[in-house]
Amino acid sequence: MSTPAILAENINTHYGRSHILRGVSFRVAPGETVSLLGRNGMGKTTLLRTLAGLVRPSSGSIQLNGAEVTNSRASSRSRAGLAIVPEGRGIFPNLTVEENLTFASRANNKGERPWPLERIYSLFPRLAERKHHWGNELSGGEQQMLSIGRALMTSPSIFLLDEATEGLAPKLRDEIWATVKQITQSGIAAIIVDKNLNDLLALADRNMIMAKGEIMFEGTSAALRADEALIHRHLGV
Amino acid sequence: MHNKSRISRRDALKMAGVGAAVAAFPFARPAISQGAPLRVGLLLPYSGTFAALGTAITNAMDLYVKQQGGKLAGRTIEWIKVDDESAPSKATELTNKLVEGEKVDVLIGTVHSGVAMAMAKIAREAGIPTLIPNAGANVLTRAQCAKNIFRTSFGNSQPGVAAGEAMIKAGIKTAVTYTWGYAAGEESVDGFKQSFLKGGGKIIKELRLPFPNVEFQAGLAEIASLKPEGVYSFFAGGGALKYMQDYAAAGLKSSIPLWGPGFLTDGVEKAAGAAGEGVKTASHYVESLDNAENKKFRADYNAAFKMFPDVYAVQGWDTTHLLDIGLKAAGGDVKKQDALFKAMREAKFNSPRGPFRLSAAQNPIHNFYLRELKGGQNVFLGVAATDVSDPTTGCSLA
Amino acid sequence: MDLVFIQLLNGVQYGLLIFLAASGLTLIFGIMGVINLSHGSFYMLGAYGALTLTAFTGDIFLALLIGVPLAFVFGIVIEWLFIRHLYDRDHLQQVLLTFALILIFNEAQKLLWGSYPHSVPIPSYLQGGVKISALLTYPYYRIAVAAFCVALALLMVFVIQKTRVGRIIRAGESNREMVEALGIDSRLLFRFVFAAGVALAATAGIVAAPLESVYPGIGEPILIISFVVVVIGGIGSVKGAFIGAILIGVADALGKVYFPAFSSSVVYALMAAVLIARPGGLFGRAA
Amino acid sequence: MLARPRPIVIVVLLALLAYAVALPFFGGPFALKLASRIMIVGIFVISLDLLIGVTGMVSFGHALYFGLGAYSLYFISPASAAANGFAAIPFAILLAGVAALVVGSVAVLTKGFYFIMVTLAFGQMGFSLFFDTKIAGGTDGAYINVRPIFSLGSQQLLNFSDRTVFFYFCLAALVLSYLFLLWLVRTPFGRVLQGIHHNDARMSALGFNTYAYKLASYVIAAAIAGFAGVLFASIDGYVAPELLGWRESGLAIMMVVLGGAGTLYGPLLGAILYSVVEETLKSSTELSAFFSIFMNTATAKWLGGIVANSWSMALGFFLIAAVLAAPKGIAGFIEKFAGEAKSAKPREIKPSAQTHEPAKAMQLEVENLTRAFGGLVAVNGVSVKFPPNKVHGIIGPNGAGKTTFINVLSGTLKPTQGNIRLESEEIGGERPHNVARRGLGRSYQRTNVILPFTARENCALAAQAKFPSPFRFSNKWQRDEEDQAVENALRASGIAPERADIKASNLSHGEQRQLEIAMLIASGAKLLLLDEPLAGMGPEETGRVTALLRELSADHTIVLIEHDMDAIFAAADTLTVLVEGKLLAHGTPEEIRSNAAVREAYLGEWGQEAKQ
Repeated sequence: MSTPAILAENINTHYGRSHILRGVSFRVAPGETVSLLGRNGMGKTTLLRTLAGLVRPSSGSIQLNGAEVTNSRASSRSRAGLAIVPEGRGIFPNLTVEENLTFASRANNKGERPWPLERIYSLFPRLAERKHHWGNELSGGEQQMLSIGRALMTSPSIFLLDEATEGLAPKLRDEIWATVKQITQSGIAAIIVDKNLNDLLALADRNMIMAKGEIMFEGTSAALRADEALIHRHLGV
Repeated sequence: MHNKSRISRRDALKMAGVGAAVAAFPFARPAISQGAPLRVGLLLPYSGTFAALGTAITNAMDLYVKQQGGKLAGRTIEWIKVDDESAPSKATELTNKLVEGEKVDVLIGTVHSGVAMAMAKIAREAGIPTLIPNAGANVLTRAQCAKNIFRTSFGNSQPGVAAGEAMIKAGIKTAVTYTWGYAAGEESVDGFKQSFLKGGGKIIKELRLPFPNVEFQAGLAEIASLKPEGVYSFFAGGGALKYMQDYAAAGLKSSIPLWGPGFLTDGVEKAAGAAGEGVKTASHYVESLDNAENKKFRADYNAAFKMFPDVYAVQGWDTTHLLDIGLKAAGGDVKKQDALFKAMREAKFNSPRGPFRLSAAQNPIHNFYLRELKGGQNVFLGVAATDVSDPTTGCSLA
Repeated sequence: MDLVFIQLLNGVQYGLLIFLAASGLTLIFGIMGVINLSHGSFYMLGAYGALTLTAFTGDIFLALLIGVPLAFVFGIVIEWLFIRHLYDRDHLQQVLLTFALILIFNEAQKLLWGSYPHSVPIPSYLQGGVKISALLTYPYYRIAVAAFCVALALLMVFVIQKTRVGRIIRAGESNREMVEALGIDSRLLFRFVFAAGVALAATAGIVAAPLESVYPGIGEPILIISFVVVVIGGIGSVKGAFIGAILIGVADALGKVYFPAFSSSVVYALMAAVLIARPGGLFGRAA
Repeated sequence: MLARPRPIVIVVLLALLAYAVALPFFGGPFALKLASRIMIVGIFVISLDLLIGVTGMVSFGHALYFGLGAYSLYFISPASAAANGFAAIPFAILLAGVAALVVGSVAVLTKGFYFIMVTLAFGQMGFSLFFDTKIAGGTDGAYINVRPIFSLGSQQLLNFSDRTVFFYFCLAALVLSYLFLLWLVRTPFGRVLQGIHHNDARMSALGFNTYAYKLASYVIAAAIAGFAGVLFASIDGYVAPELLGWRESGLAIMMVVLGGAGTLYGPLLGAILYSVVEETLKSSTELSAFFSIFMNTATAKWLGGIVANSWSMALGFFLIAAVLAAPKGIAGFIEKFAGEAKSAKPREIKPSAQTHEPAKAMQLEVENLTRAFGGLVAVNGVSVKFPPNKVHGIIGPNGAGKTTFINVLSGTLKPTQGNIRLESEEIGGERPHNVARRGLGRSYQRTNVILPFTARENCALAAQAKFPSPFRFSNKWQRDEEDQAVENALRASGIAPERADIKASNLSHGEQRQLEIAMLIASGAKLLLLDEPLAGMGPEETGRVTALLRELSADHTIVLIEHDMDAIFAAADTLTVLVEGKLLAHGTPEEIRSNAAVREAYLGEWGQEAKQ
């Protein structure tokens, strides 16, 4: 068995007194696309932030591409190939679009840059049009594209995407999903959090459902689709 | 994070013990046995802007005592030094510390006028023999004079009076004054006005700068537009240095002569460089004074401290000299206050600055010399005024 | 030339100098969230450094060349020794610790350089000045300092707007976490920013040394005035610091002419007025 | 809330007090003066702690009032006679208080660092007033020639010229000031100040005028500082402009931080420690004596001389060590040593005369409610009725307008169109604190309790919001009624009695959310508007809170937004489904479950794909 891109073992995370992640363990293989599902407040965002190093787990261990990173900083995880597109997008408002993009532009550990600026611009032509605008002058959809593009320019091998389509018009969503598909097919391991079940199930190799800080279900899209009760309980009305 | 700062109970107890021991120290000091050395409290600035002055004064006093074999009137002298930081708000506490805490026999201080005011308040109440080796606040030897308080330096107005006379003699008829707008500056200008107006001079404008501000440009521009025949300025220390440089850089030096009390150039003669060339000051001391005391003092001081003494050192020297005279008359016993004070009040001696005696208010009556800064030295031009004394307005001793 | 015009000129020149000191303070405060009371001490050390280095090299600009990198390294050391322990702490503890640093630096100054004032020579090629009225000359060195400050302000604009370091600084101001998430170690960013702030304060001290002369306590007025400038301009805004510094410089110069008795209150009154009208300063985000 | 001092603190303070009481019998005149001075500075710094530690306002100009107090003695003293203390002290307090009212009314408008700088600015202006003009002796300061006496008619009661008398007066003044402040922060007034420190916005949402509270605390602190100032001027009869300057203000802040802000006694210890350390470091005699404990006399003397020569550097290193080693000051150190606080005993509540009637729940009715942000219509023509004594759930996808909906209901946002009726009264467009006082209480998505307060204190604060006057210093007024409300709220919200008296910060997340509900109940709300009360809870806690909601509906109407479908379907009597700002369905859980439109809207295309 090859080294997993992400190996999480028994992670517990607290915010103050509140116990958010309760013993979460899972693995993601290189190049695999995993969806992370669940209602609001169940710990999905906290899990992504814990993986990215923005939150310190109170116990458990995290390995990225075989390297132990539980106690390393977010910056070193980023340089080791992890990129996060956070909820809220995290655009730098006082940097231009192009500055945002090139902010952390770097090659991967093989010295390659699979996502150079031109490729990002061809992926999102609208960013090319607006490259000299300030970050805070963009619409929500454009900010989302910018955030994804910026993450890709770090040449990641692991890609965490949190609520990429939240608050976007249907047409924009389709655009985003089309790009995300290109990304996941390029061999990057990805964990994607979203509310749009359909799009996710179409994209993911495997799905995880979180509830109350625990992973309740792991399985293929087909298996999940078959279990209507499960969907109803954790995802639907 | 909290793990780091966790302290064990035993450590805590230990620390509490040490803390309590330290806390008790200032309250429980050893009793002073009689017949011990004469304890002289020095309330002087050893840090901050005036630290250099405090050091010069202390050096000269130390030199004097050493030359007397470490004793004055047969008593060994022990200095108890306290750094007054030139902070009036701490001054009463520090004076108390010397007078009541350290139980000194004699109090000597200080440089800063506000600190001296606070010190004098307590010294008057305690009745302890007190000598002021620098602070010039007029009131200390006017309304607030006291039989136990002696000043060996000057009253703030005295140099002004001398400078005003000298400027009239030099043919200057119109002047602008530019000083720090605090008491010492105001008093200096008051003295200047006294003699300058009396001599028929006219003061075009009195400019002030809040102490200790050193942005002189605004005032200099105004001086240039007022075109007086002379400028009288009181600044001191780093501020005086910067002032002379700005004055010269503004091109005023060549057209309007700059005058002032000695403090304008004292201590910064060399630092002022070309900017100071030609600045004329009136002071009760010049380095090159041709008298035996001065020559010996300069040689000895230089031998001891590898530098030449300044006016502050002279004031320190005279302070000890005056104390010595008093102590000898009292047989080394400061309890014999009548003899002590009488001898000090009536003392007349040759100081490095020339003849020295005290007025009824116990402020020096001494000569003022006209000096010009040349090549990094205050050059003696002549006597500006002889036997200058300060009014004793409001003093109960006069 | 008109007196008021000359005063304005003086005010602008003084303002440019305080801008140098205040810009470092606003960077440190805006990006790191640290209230650095010891900022004036770095100005003082710059001035005394200029004294020593000018004696050694013979020229204030050579002193600048050596002194600024030294100050930067010194900043790194101070950050590593003391400041880095403060990031998660209350502002009040930052105040206490940086106040303690003032005590230490002042004493160190006394031990190293003594208590007498000194002057730092103006280079021979900048002696003299331009005649601006019958009697008044405006010194070349002051003009040079003003030009230097403007050049440095432009350089800062360039660095902040056009370089990678500047991008990181701007990004750090708005979203530190994202900077970290994109692979930039925020500890190094902080260390760099602090050292840069120290270097700026020292630069101000060095170029001011021939103007100000050098004496104990020279940094304290600069500290207070820098805080005033930072607050007027808006915390973290270099542009605000620039405008604020010029405003303060001019207000101070005019205050000395028109309200001599209250001139030391003029800058404070200006600050209070600005804050009441705009509680976040001129270019700051609202508090 | 600031607790009564712990036993170990009381022991420390009593030991200091005993030492002070005995000091005149063995200490010399200098010890008396030094101790008097430290005690006066102590009064000054604990008054500053009322601002910094209690209300959370860091004033960098507090010495202004200390100095004004000191100068007031100069103003009131005749040239060569004693001022009467009965006039001098009130005059000082009044002068400082009035100055603070003027300065504070402007300064309190700003917050955080800007407040620090504005207070600094006013302090410096005050300093210049005395330094640059001659209104009181100018630069060099001024003398008060005779120290005050206290006399009534011709009867002289106290004379400050007598050091022992003065010393005991200062000691009494310190003890009284401390007890006064301790009492003050524990009154309803002080409780609100501490609430403001922790969460200004929440306090104004509860209905308190925080500006008035902050201004009142600023004036009180200044008045006490003025009192300390007049005593200070009485020590030696000398005042200087530096007393008003930023150094004195800064020094006081140092002492507060060194001692531990927000504890009142900590800053006092800080003042003592700072003064004593500075005193010791400056004196080579004392240092040598201290060092000779550890080494031979000659070395000790040599070392003492060196340290005293550079005393300010030594003081700097001492302060750095103190900051790094004891982040919460001496007080934090003592309390760490003392261990966890024991819970205070709750007061016995007199059974109230009138039997507690089951509260009447309220009905909320919304008609054609619309809220638009520019072009975006977040809530679009919603009409729905929430009958009393029921649990009503609001569900819907993200961005459906749920939070906007309840923000409009609670008054945080104004409706663009439509009516909101609580019972039969129109409340649409009312300000939040008025809506709150009509009986509609809301909780927030993020837990929003006052963490340093116990559960009981949090509830007491909420109960007090019914009478939000900033001049409530008495615990007695309304006390029984409020205690009753607190008791009921704690019981009703299901917070275990043994958990009611520990700090909220030590409660679990679930308990904190329960406490939030308890606060709403205590505030007298009859309709509770809860935003995701179950977010971030484990299964057990979820169960407990759902059960609680059911119980509460006996005398409250509950409207909540929730994402936990299991829980809400189990707990709610009715469900309201919002989609894109519009009401999609309203009905019982069963009706919603089987509603085709709802299934369609939620499951969307997936419903069809799944069937394929």
